[in-house]
Amino acid sequence: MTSDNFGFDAAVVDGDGRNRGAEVTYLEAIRGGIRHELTRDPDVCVFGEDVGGSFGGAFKVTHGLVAEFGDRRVFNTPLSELSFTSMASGMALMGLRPIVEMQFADFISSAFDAIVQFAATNHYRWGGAIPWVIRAPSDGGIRSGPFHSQNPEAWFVHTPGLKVVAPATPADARGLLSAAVRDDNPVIYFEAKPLYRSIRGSIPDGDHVVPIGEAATVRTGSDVSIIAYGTQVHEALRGADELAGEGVSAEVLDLRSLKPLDTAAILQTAAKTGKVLVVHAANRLAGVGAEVAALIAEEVWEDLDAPVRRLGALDTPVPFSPPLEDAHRPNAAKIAAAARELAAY
Amino acid sequence: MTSDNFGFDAAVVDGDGRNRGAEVTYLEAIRGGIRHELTRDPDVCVFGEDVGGSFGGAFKVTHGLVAEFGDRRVFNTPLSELSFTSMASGMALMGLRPIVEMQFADFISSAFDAIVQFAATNHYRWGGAIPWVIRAPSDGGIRSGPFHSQNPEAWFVHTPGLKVVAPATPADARGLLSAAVRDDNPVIYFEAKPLYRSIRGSIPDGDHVVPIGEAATVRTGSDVSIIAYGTQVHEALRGADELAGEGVSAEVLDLRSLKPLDTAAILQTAAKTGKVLVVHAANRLAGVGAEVAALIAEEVWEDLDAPVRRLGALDTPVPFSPPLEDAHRPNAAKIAAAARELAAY
Amino acid sequence: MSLPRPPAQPSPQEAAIGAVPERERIEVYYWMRLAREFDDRMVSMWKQGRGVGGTFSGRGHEAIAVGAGWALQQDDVVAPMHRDLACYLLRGMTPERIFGNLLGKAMGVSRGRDANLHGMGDLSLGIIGFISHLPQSLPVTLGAAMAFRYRDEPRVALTFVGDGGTSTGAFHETLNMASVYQAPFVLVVENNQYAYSTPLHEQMRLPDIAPKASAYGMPGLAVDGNDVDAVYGAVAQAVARAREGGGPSLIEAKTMRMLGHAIHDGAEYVPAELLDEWELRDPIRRYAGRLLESGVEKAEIAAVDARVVAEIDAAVAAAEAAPLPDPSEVEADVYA
Amino acid sequence: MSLPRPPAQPSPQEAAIGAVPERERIEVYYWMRLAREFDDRMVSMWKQGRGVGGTFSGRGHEAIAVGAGWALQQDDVVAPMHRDLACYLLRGMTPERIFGNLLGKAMGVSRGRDANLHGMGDLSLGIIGFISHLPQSLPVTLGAAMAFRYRDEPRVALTFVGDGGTSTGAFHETLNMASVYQAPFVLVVENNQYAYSTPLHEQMRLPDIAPKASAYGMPGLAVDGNDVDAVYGAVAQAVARAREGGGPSLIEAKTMRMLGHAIHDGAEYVPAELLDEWELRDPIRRYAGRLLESGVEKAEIAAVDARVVAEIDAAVAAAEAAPLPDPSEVEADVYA
Ligand SMILES: Cc1ncc(C[n+]2csc(CCOP(=O)(O)OP(=O)(O)O)c2C)c(N)n1
Ligand SMILES: Cc1ncc(C[n+]2csc(CCOP(=O)(O)OP(=O)(O)O)c2C)c(N)n1
Ligand SMILES: [Mg+2]
Ligand SMILES: [Mg+2]
Repeated sequence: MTSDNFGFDAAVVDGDGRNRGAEVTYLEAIRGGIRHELTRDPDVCVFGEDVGGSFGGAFKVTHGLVAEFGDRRVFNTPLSELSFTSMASGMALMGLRPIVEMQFADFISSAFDAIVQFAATNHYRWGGAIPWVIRAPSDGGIRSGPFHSQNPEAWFVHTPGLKVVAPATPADARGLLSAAVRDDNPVIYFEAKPLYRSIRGSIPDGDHVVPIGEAATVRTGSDVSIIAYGTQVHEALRGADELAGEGVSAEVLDLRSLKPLDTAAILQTAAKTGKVLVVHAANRLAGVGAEVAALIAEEVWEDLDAPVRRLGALDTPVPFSPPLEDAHRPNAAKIAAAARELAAY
Repeated sequence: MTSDNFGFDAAVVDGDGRNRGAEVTYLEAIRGGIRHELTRDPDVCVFGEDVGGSFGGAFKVTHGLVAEFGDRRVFNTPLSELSFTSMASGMALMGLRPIVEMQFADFISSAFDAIVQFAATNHYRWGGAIPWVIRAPSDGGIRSGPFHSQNPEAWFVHTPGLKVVAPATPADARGLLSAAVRDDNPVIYFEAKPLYRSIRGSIPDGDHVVPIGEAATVRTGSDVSIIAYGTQVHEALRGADELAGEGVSAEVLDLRSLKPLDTAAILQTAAKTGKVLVVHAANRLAGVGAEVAALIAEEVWEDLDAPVRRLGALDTPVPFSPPLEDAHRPNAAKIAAAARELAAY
Repeated sequence: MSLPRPPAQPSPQEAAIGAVPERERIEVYYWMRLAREFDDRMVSMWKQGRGVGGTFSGRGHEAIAVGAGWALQQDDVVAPMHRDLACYLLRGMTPERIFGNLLGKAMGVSRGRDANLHGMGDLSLGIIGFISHLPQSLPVTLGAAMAFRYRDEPRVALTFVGDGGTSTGAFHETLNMASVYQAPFVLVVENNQYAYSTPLHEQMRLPDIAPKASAYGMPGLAVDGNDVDAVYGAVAQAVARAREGGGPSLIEAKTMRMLGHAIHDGAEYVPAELLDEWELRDPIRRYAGRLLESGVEKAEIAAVDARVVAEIDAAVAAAEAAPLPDPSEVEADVYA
Repeated sequence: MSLPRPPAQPSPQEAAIGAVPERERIEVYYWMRLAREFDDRMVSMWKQGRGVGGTFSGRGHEAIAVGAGWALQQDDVVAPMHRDLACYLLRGMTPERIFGNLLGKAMGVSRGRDANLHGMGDLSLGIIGFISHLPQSLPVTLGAAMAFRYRDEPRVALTFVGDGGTSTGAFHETLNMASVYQAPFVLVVENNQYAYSTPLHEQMRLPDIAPKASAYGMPGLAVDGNDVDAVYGAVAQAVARAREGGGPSLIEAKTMRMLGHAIHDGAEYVPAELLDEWELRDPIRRYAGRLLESGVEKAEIAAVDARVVAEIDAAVAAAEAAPLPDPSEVEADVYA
């Protein structure tokens, strides 16, 4: 693939996973996906606050891209989320495929009208396709306080016309980035910033694309199903390990896409184990987990051996202080405890 | 009550239900509640687009208030939802109790940051109380198209720190308006505009206040529970009448408050009939109904005799054309059909 | 992207502008008349209960919609707002399709999905549809301009905003970014003195909007919005500057909203004298007068007047006869 | 509400402004030094890994935060931003409580709920805390001013915004409404040349922000943000005008962000020469020099320098020794 030779040295320097098989971080996988798409399609461009220049973004996800692709394709915006997001919609209507960075997912609320009112409804209303991607660095647990830790995905899952993805691994981060950029609809790509440098993985060879709308069973089990996404997939796997030691076999389903949901995969694992725990880092109340739980309780009720349980953050802003934030969000231990109870139900 | 004598003639002219016992429309009940609160508390003020002057709002809910209370307490704003909503937060921090009108609930997304980021989090973060009320005329079925028909309540129910109410009757509209104004927190008051002039009812005597967080059983039944709010309460009652003719006894619970939810009342009716249908005009996917259904399936699973069903709008923007809008939203017939199926389960 | 040098301050000469070219004047008259005929017919239909939902009249705004639209070329892009029926028409959107949209018909521009003039986008005509949330067309249209800049295409993107819409954050953010990027973007402000029931002085401290452009280092020009030549001249100049890489411009067209905000609104809050005064400046009657002075035959104008009546008759008949969409289509096309 | 008469255009004389009153100068110096000492200590603590999460330095912004804060009276209200540590201090928020906030302690201003300088509101001190979403403090502070206007109280509300924050819609909406309502509102723009890594010319077409005030019929004045007398004089004048019903003002204080955007940011994107140049204009060293010229004893200044070190020592010790909040409190106080 040309994109895998093009600028190979830079790839090594950047370590963005384009040098096949190498283990890369979640962050490098995202950068690699962006570079891959910038390379294969001249209509792809990148903008947002501080993504350009020598800086390359608050998390350095876009570091080096200006040097490689030029400041026409990768550029800074003023502090204007609402309007640079609608600007992306206008560019997309003209056939470009903008990748817009929200500096933090928390600031996506500043662009709300541009997303939920204009972009989400346009194709339905008059047929104009809006193929942009908003990258939103989300989630907490890293002492960033109420405004740099949010998980706002439920707002967008409830909004007709959007697609929403939330990769949990470097391979999915890369594959879903490519799928999102090539999708002809507005896609919100939640990248879990706690994972940026904390997990590594290898990227499959070739033009790796993970289809939007497909969940992945990341651990098979028979006693209880844990359905999660983002950081909580890793917490669920840790929890499952703990349970395995106790002889409880937990299956873990990584949703990967939140809109559309992989209904078939969700119902399949629910029917298989009959006991389901749904987990996410967002607050539990009216979160995506409520839809997943309601769906299961409605569609495979006959196959359930226990009530569907949900774990999520408490219904408060995300507190800053370590003891408060730890009490606020789910983790492996809380997941194991809830799953253990379910298994014993 | 002084407020009931004060400006009594105007009351008769306006017919806002302050002349005790009279049947008033849903709209008159809201106006009556606003006048009542303006009269009893000098810190209460009203603003928003076109609410002032001789005009009195796109729906005339605030008509006559400038004449009665003056243009300091009731005034127009420029077209600036984001900032006049945060302006309300600043006024509230100084002890005022603003009642802010969104011209249509659809435009509340323009004020999103002001609501979900500033107002919702402030008391938790540093203790500053923000006692405002946002009035949001919501819902459709009246051929108003994608941007004058929305039901955005789920966004706010998922947001920590807000309260959300959605009255379905003139009495509740009046009583919840008073409760919302007197509440020390930001309250979003969804008034169903299709009900403005289509339903009438009497307002209880005296200082009528309906506590936030209490649902109401508006019809008792034994075979199936229909949980709804806003316009769908009336559709549910019509559906229940239809079912009664077939010997199916349906209970109807009007949630009235969406945040906090009346968990006890929800679980009680669910446990009582064992068969639950949750209905709202908002799109079903990840709507408030998902939380209600998930809650029931989790908390009273043992008492259920059938899966919890949900009815809501389709996951598309609200279409304008009559045949499309009718297909898009729930109604009495669809409710009866779903409840009939449940009863026969 | 690499940024241009500091701005040349808009020079006063820029106020010296041209009128609609001689040979195009009768055509310009035709589009204004067609829009007026459409508008009058629409209003009477709605009054007769033959409408669906509400609708907006652009009466009195024809010179702005036509003057600005006429200054664009075929492959430029425009996002008209809810007073700009005439602009949709002159871009080639047929009266039939537009009536169909108002009536929620399957053959309407939005196929029954969007209401009145909303959602009337058609990229084959270079038209971006608007949403209610004012004024999202501004940043969206800036995006179209940015796409032209991205591809070095000599194309321009133009949109409209009302006086009310200038109070929004999107107005400021869009003009600021347009000037930072020196995008080929033109904004026409339709200052019709009211935002719904709210008069100008309750919306902004100063009555003039054109000067606000200077905050962005951008040319800002005020013109008589009831004079199609004046609007055309100012916009044509701004469009030419944008096309040549000279960056964005703002043009304020001063006019008056002659009917209510929407069909249901009697606008009792507007002083009658104000309307009488503006009625004398009716853009179409004025332009007809100018045509006669310039030697156009009375018959030629009468022919246009007759032609538009026939065209609107046919359009209304076709739209009213057309079927509503099938309910089975309700979930189609949410996604591309 | 009933609107005032058309605006008096800001007169040039308004540029003639006074300095900090003689007897208050050493106090003003104290507050700037206290903030600087706090700031230096905070930075070294974070470098040593003794911090929690990130934090912001206000180094170089002391003259703005103190000059503006000093111009307010006790019962005025202020919403400082993330460079305005000094403003919190002079309003009476103790270094101990602020260090406690940075460290997430139960005795911190937000009791461990909010991060670094966020959420440090305390109405008993007339302080409204800010949120990250820039610049929501503008409309919120306008609301405070509107409350004063509502009650005919002779009080003023003041807030700050950075150059970056001026690109947001809230900046425009707030200034427009403040001018329409002629609210007792003062906005101090801290133009420190950068928004995170983005230099001024990538944020706005023109390098000056003060002139933007004219779009709102509002006085706009630019001052040297590293001269506390200049800032105080300009703000005091604006505050007096607002208090007398003269409406809102905008003051642009030009300065330089001397460290990275936040503690983690090395700011390699800022040219070293630029920083060297601005280091020479350090507001505190400059003011100390001015005090000496004006006859203040070296010893008096040295005493202040010693006092702030002792106060920060004590504050850090107390804050570090204080307990973290109890997890059982996590769900408390979401609602009033
Ligand atoms: C964000 C938003 N808030 C409120 C409305 C409701 N609304 C529709 S048109 C209008 C007035 C617009 O006035 P102006 O921009 O001057 O345009 P005009 O109708 O006068 O041509 C309002 C308030 C809206 N469409 N969008
Ligand atoms: C709406 C919003 N978008 C993005 C951010 C992230 N952010 C925090 S500070 C900052 C730069 C602010 O620059 P400026 O206003 O000039 O203040 P300074 O930090 O330079 O003092 C950005 C982009 C934010 N806080 N709010
Ligand atoms: Mg107008
Ligand atoms: Mg700055």
